[in-house]
Amino acid sequence: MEIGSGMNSRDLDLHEGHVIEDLRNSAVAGLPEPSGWLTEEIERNIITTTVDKFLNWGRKTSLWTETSFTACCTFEFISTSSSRFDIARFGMEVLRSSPRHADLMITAGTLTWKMAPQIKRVYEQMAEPKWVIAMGACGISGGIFADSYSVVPGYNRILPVDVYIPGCPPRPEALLAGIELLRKKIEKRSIAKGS
Amino acid sequence: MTVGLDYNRIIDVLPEDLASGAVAFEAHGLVIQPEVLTGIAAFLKTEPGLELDYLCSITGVDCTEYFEVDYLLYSLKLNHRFTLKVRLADRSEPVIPSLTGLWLGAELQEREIYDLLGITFSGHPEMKRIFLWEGFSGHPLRKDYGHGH
Amino acid sequence: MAINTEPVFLNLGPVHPSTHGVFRMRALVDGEVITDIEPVFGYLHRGIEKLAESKSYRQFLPLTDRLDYVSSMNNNMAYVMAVEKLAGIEVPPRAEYIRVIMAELQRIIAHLLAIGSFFNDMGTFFTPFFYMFIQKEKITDLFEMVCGQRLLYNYMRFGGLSHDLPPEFIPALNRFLEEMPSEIKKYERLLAENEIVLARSKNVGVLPREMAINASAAGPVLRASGVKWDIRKDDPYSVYDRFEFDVPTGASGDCYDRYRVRLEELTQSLEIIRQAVAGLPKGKVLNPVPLRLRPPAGEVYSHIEGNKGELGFHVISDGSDKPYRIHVRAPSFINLTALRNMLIGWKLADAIIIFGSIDICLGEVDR
Amino acid sequence: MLSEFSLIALFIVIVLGFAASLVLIPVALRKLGIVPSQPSAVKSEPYECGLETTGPTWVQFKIRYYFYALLLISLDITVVFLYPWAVEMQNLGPAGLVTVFVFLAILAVGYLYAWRKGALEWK
Repeated sequence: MEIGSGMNSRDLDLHEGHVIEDLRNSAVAGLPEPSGWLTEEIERNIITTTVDKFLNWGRKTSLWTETSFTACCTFEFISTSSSRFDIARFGMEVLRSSPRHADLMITAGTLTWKMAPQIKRVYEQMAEPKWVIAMGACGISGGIFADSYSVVPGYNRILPVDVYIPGCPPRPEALLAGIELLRKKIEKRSIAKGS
Repeated sequence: MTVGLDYNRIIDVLPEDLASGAVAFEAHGLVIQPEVLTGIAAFLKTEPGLELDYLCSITGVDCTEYFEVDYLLYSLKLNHRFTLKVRLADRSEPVIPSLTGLWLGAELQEREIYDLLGITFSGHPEMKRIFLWEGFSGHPLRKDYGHGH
Repeated sequence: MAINTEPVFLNLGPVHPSTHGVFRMRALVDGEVITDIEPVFGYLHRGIEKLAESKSYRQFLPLTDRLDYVSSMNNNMAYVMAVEKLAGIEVPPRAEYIRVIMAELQRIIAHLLAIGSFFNDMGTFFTPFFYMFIQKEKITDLFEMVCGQRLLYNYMRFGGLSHDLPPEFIPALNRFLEEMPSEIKKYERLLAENEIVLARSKNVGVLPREMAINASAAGPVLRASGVKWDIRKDDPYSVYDRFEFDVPTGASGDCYDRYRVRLEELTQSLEIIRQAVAGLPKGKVLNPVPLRLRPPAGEVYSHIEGNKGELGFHVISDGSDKPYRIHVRAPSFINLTALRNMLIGWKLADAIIIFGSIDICLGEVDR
Repeated sequence: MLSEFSLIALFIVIVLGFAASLVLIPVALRKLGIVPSQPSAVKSEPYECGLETTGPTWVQFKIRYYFYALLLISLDITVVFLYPWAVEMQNLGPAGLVTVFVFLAILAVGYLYAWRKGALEWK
């Protein structure tokens, strides 16, 4: 298929193939969790605590999710965000398909190497502060497909993951528990550390 | 009930030059030479009384000594089915004529077999990988493909 | 004086709200009209068929759940029936009836999601989807009652089922069967005669009859184009030949017909479940089979009418306890063959609806 | 006489102040380090379904879009004119009513002309 300016879909395939191969060769170890500041004791004075409290309250009660769902866990997430399990109680019923408006990426489903550059790019295009929940066994370690030739063994190979939710697929209650964990983590953020 | 066509009935009706390509008769299907595949397939599709106008599925198998490609054909009107099998001994350069000229449904399935097994379909409009990315080394469904990575 | 405008290259890419998962289309767009489009697959290719070669027959069963993760019961049934045919295993009649009930309940879920997301693509932001999701949750409760899982059930075994029905299942199912027809009427009243729906889906994305057959389309996509082909009727498997139901077909093969066929199939599935519950025999649900099943060397192709079309399992065994090769005839994957011809020439907004009306599931497309 | 305008001046100051604050607050927060900001090359690139954009984007667009823009503007401006009329409708009396409907009729003619000429269909 001609794309214009002399390119055709073959060149696009080759370019995308290189991007995937580079990522695959570079993503060999798990990225560290971005929560070093959880353990340290932060000296807070009056001003930072009130600002922290206000900022963190605002952030944790309206986490907007980026719809970068890939596989089966998607339908458990949809069950959670539908009227029965009602994720709106957490202010999270807004689903954003563009990373510009999202601040939480729930990676619902298996990640393959062909999809990895796209998920990494969408994550990088999200504005700080942003968080990642690795949902399901495939998100944690590749799950039932871990020894396949085309599956990334866990999202932490390409994204710094904040909360891991086991299950295949995890029940909506498990997902809500994971979100509760994330909210506790957000409460601990502080501007004193230049979060 | 979808009736499986008896290959004897097919052999009797096949024209002489095509029938010579038929190699063996197995319970599951008629094994034919790659050269006569397009001819026999076109014949099965258009012959009144057979009219196998629906290509249900194509399966590629690596049987270590040869590659085998099974074509499962249905006739929706007459409600019967038939399987054609093609075997390729050449493991380095396996080539089979493509059936996209007869059935549009073959296009994606042939690309899948090319991608996962490395069998090229001559005459296919877009012979390139479908699932894996360009730059992926090897064809995973081959028995000698190194396990995992 | 004509101003020559150049087409713009656009990605309806993997991360897109209405590609039903990680499907991608490279579109060449001239203003609003698509001049050329190329689907790109593989973003969810997990190599299930390669994994099958290193797993025993029983271990492959959970992988079939994850093929088309919206119709796990149908996938289970197709795979289990294929191995039973290969190994000559008998299934007790009660298990056959329960399998039919489960498969038809799963078809209702899948069609509800298909219709819900079809209207979602059309712009009715999630309202019909949530109405249909309430019914889906009711069926999910029934499944959870039977096998403890909400989405990927792993419920069937070679020679029958893993669990029998709990006593409270049949009353709950009957309650569901009573209230569902009124729900379907609600959808019909709300959506079927809605002029926006008619304007946006009538004669849109027409798949003519010959093209549908030639492109090996299957299921509601094929029936909407006027081809009366349903494997439950034309090649009855399990105990389907004991039930009366008819096969709805469309006239012109446009998006509206595909929606109508799926909507009518909901009623037919309810009809089948009613008859199956009425005729449910007593007895055991599992003929025990050795854990390390070793079917005789040979091959079998067994197919069922999945909710997206003919779902077939081509199992080749070399006599060992691991399958030599399992090929899945995935209806979603092959239904996409005609996608390019259906989309070219339409506007971008219509393309989203046409693509949504084919109703694919990426787990099955990429395997 | 001057004092009457003081209200308007105050109104303008408030509006400008509000607009400026909307722009300046995020900048201030970022400078003070309260709000994290890590700009990166990938973040500033356009978002296209998770892929790099390919092919030229500064191309000659279809003329059709221009018609939609024109029609939109023409119909929007009428609303701007209708507001002050709606506020003063009582004092203007029937004369004001007639003039407004004449004004709307003229616009309707233009709209119908565009509709008849097929500017709304996408060909």
